[in-house]
Amino acid sequence: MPIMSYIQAITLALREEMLRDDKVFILGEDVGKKGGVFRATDGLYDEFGEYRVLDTPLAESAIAGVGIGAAMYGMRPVAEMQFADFILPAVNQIISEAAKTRYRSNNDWSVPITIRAPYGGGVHGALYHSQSVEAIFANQPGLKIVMPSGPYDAKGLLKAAIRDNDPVLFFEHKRAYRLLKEEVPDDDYVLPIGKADIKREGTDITVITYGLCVHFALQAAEKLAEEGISTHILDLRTVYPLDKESIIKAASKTGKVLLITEDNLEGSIIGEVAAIIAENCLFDLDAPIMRLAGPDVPAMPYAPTMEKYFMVNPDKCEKAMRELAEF
Amino acid sequence: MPIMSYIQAITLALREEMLRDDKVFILGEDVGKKGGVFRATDGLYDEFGEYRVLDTPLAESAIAGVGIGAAMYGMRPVAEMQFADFILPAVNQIISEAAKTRYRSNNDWSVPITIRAPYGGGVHGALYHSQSVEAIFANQPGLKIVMPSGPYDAKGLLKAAIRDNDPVLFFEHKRAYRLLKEEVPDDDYVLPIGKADIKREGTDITVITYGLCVHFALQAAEKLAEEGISTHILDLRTVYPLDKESIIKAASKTGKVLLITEDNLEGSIIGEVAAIIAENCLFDLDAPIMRLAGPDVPAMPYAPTMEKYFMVNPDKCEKAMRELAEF
Amino acid sequence: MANRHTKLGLSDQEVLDIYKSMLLARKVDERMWLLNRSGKIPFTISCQGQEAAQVGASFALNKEKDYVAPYYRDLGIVLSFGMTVRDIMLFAFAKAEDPNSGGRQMPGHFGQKKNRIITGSSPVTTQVPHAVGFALAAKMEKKDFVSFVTLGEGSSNQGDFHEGLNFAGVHKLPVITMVENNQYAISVPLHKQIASKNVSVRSVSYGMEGITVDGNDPLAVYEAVRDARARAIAGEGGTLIEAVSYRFTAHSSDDDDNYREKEEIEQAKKQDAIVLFANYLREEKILTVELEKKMTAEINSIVNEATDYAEEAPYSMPEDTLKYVYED
Amino acid sequence: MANRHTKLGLSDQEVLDIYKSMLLARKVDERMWLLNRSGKIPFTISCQGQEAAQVGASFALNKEKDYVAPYYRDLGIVLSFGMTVRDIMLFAFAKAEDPNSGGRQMPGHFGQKKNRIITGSSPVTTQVPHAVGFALAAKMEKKDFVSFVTLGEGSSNQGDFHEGLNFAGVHKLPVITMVENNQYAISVPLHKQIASKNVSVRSVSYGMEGITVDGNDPLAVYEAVRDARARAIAGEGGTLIEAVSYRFTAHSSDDDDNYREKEEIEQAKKQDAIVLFANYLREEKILTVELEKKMTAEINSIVNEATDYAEEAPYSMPEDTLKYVYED
Ligand SMILES: Cc1ncc(C[n+]2csc(CCOP(=O)(O)OP(=O)(O)O)c2C)c(N)n1
Ligand SMILES: Cc1ncc(C[n+]2csc(CCOP(=O)(O)OP(=O)(O)O)c2C)c(N)n1
Ligand SMILES: [Mg+2]
Ligand SMILES: [Mg+2]
Repeated sequence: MPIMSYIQAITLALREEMLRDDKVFILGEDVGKKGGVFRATDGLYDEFGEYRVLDTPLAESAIAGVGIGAAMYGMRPVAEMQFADFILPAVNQIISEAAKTRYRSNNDWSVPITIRAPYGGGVHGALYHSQSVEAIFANQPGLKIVMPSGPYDAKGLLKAAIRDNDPVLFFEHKRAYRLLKEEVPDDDYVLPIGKADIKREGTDITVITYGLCVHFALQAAEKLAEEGISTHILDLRTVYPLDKESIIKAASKTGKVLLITEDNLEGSIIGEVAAIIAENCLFDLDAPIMRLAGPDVPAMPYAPTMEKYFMVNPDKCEKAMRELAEF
Repeated sequence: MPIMSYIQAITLALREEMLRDDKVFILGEDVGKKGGVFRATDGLYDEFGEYRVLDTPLAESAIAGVGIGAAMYGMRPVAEMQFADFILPAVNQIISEAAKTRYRSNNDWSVPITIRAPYGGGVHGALYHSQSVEAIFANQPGLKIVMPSGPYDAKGLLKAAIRDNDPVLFFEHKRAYRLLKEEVPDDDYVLPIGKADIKREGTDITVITYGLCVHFALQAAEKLAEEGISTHILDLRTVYPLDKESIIKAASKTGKVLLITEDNLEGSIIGEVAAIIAENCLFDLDAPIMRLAGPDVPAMPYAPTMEKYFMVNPDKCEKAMRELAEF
Repeated sequence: MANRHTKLGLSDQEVLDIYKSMLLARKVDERMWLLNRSGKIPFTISCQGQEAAQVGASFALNKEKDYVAPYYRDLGIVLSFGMTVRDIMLFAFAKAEDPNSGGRQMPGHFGQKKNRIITGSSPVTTQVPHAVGFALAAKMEKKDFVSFVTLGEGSSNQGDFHEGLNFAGVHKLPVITMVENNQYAISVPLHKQIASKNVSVRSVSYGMEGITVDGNDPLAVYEAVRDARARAIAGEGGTLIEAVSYRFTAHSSDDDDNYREKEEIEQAKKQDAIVLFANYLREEKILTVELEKKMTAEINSIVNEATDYAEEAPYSMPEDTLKYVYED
Repeated sequence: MANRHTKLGLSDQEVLDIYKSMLLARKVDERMWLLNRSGKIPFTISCQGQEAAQVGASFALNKEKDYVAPYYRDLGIVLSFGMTVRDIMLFAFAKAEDPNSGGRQMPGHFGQKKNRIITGSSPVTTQVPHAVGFALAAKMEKKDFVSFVTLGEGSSNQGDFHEGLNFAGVHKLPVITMVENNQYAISVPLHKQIASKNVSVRSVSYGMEGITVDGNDPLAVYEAVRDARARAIAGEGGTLIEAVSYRFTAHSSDDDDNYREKEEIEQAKKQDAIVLFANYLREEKILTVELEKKMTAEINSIVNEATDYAEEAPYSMPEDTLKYVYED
């Protein structure tokens, strides 16, 4: 099986889906001739032509809105937001339109669009090229939010998103793009949206997280294993709507739960995860729920000192995990 | 002390602040000559003139963005979004700009704007005139979100919001506008932003909620009192950032906690409230945390059957509270 | 000498149909106000004063192929595109059988896939990029349809108007945008909404044709849309049409209309397209007294029957609230 | 016969100052590329090719009263408005002393209240409504300043451009908008961005004056902004100016510039305003060889000194991350 980086897996998934279904097309800023500022669409313009890989004007609400219209017609648009931070001008189209179309039309119309965006920090991107924006959308029934943690998941989940008949927000960690590599089958597989995935089996503590933090948690778990601490790691994969069952099971399994997000703490995804646990398996817990997240400041600063202070990393994970294990 | 409706209290707060400080001005759709579609600015156009009560073009991103500019200059804009549902085109201005200005400029610039919007359902407003949108913003440090539950709070908190040197989103329940009446001093008082408020002292169960649901919970508590169930009710008042200390205290007090929101459940404000409790006073709990909210559907339908099914009401509160008490 | 409509290639029967559609829209609208004022439906929002633009435009489109993205006043468009009066009344009463939304949306939020009426929401102007998306699909799929989208003049100040039309302009997409300029956005008059000398001049920003027409003249609107459609199908891109008329009613049943002078309204009603077009048809001896009677009777019975049916029809079950969030 | 600049009322000293500011911006910018390529600063984004527009405009504004809302390329503007090279270098190195952001933002996100430089963010075009808000304040407070806002041509497709300028147009607010049209928005060329024949024609949508000027000619830009300012102060409202030039560098230090032909860039560089304006000043015998040497030496030493200072300066403390979320 070939070894692929996260971004190669994304490109491959796009290409496979475009070959499979000629209704699939890509639109966004610089996705065409340039192949995307991160090269996610590298080569696709040459292979599929200008209208399958469309360089749009610089206007996110139109990228989303035109995509939504095309999707209602029956196309399969994959819209790229150049950075997750720049999805915000498109919020009205995403929340008022994409999320509500099936419901408001009593199942008459639907919006099979996928909106991809690179999110996350640790790349000297400062306030507006580092944000985690998933929480903004994680209260909107009708939407699905997928955040793969590694190359294998990225390919299988992106293909699932494109085939899904409802709108999917698909957030890719920009630091993972070239950092993470693993075996990725070059055949056709899809992974289920809406299901969390156990990334490591363990018995002492449970870590529930998603995105790049899964990687950090895995690294930390390796170290702790040397000290005899056994970590169970659940990767949410789909952060909205959450896979309650898997969360409850994972939390109950060890009775000690650490939730991790790269986002700032208050109002983040892991608040809802904590609530699900507190509602459903409170009496299985042997320790208070613990959360590790960015500080509650508007976004990650540029200076390396402050960026490091903000960003979750393996050391911070390890520290929190040990503390929980020792509770 | 005069008896005032919720909306009268709002109008009075606006008027008092405009008289106190001539930098305060109002801008929004139909706020001028018409006095607002809900009459929140009734009479102010005649009293203060066109440029203190400015009818803007129909463009929410400009209402927010122009307000932000004026606020940076040193004015005190009070922007009205005609319905909370229509704040969505302004999300980029609010989250990327208002929330981050002080931080990104290292305290050099600030945005003392208040953005008012009527939210909430039970008024035959259907999907787009019934929503609770606070969760969309409740992950954005730099913002404050205030949601008063009654006329007295509305006046004191709106005055505080206008005087606050940071951006405040101020959501008023549109059904409360004429439903709720109480004594409201016509002198100058302000209430603290960032502090929750105990609306009823009790010993058996704790209800934590905000907005119109406070009223529902109070009604239910009256009934339950007849059965000997004593309810402690904490009104969050400011839903972001949350008053952790008061939440922990209220939860610990009875050990049985019901969280209520009119929003749909997953990803709502009360998820974070549950997380705070589960982190900080898990071992003080005698029952799993319980949540009562709208169903996870995109928004409240129009037909009376479905609107009623969606909407929280005193009966639903009573039922949940009794269940919790009996746990 | 040929009269106006034959010069446009319209038969006598076709202009009669146009008139009948206008009248039908008016009568349905009037009924909804009655139902609202008698407490039977909680809300209504009106097409009155805009029927000529709506119907004139619809008759210039291909009702078998084109997609329309109407806004809340476009009763005249959706009736022309195949929605029935019964459908409308089921919508007004919020009944389960309502094809637009199953009773979920407020009246006026049209949508019906089988008639290619694109589902709409309340936040204004979001439909503009959608229509551009349909037009993009037409170009990509090499299909010979156009998309037709409407909005109010106040709504043309939203960012989505600019972003959507520029997108269409860059790719010369077959989308026709008709702004129904009724002089007010709720209480705010045109000159406080829009800085340009009119709405159609905004087309220069998008490299497309722009034209302002008399929205009280269904033939003028017909001609503008017909020409726009021909250009669109020929690959020459979109057109921005401004149809100027006046809003006869309050903004909606929730509005007390306290911001404009009664005289202004009376003055505007002198240009009522229903009256003017009937006069034209009478002068041309197309609309006879007899025909008129028959038409009125027919419309009345359609409206009555639809109202009765809708009033009797059941609501959705409470638990239906939970349906159709995602595909099943 | 009077030469061009005296006809505009500019003294020899003033045009020399303009030239010097342009040159300073260029030299600072070049230094930042060197620092980036040698791994000393993680990012830079460039003004090269746009200095004439930036400096020409700044000299037509009132640097004691007017507010500017620059975008990330506007090194020429912020230097003209009082930001020092040291400030810029502190910003580039992300050091605590950076007055724009305390090292929090990426270089190019200018802001400095004491010089009335309005803080900016990365999402493009949000500054347009802000500048309109400042202009609204000027009108409300009856103050005689204008606001001046810039953006790229690609950014003029954002909704905020439309919403902001229409707001300004309706209220005839004193805001001058200058679009720096450098032909590309990252990789996307003008004709795939903008459907109108040029950017300035969009002014008709907002009932304001619009003018396209040669962005390589500081005097042409000076004249356009000077006239716009006079109109604004006279209560005649805003102006949309398009300054046409070309982006000499890659979009930013992260861009490999793989989407345009090297010849196109070489061709454009023949119009380099720094060269052309120097020639003009030489022809006019204002810029002597001696002066030029002195100027270059002075600029070099300023840039060197600033670089050294900034490189040595400390970063913020890690915990400073927590500061200034809200007012203390
Ligand atoms: C984004 C948004 N903001 C505000 C509203 C509230 N609203 C509904 S209709 C309307 C006025 C629309 O005016 P115009 O576009 O001229 O259309 P008209 O109603 O006059 O036909 C407003 C402000 C809305 N529906 N959507
Ligand atoms: C809202 C938003 N979307 C996308 C980006 C990413 N981005 C940064 S600059 C740029 C191109 C800007 O082009 P233009 O406006 O012509 O300015 P130029 O860089 O050419 O001066 C893009 C797409 C952004 N900063 N903000
Ligand atoms: Mg109107
Ligand atoms: Mg450009």
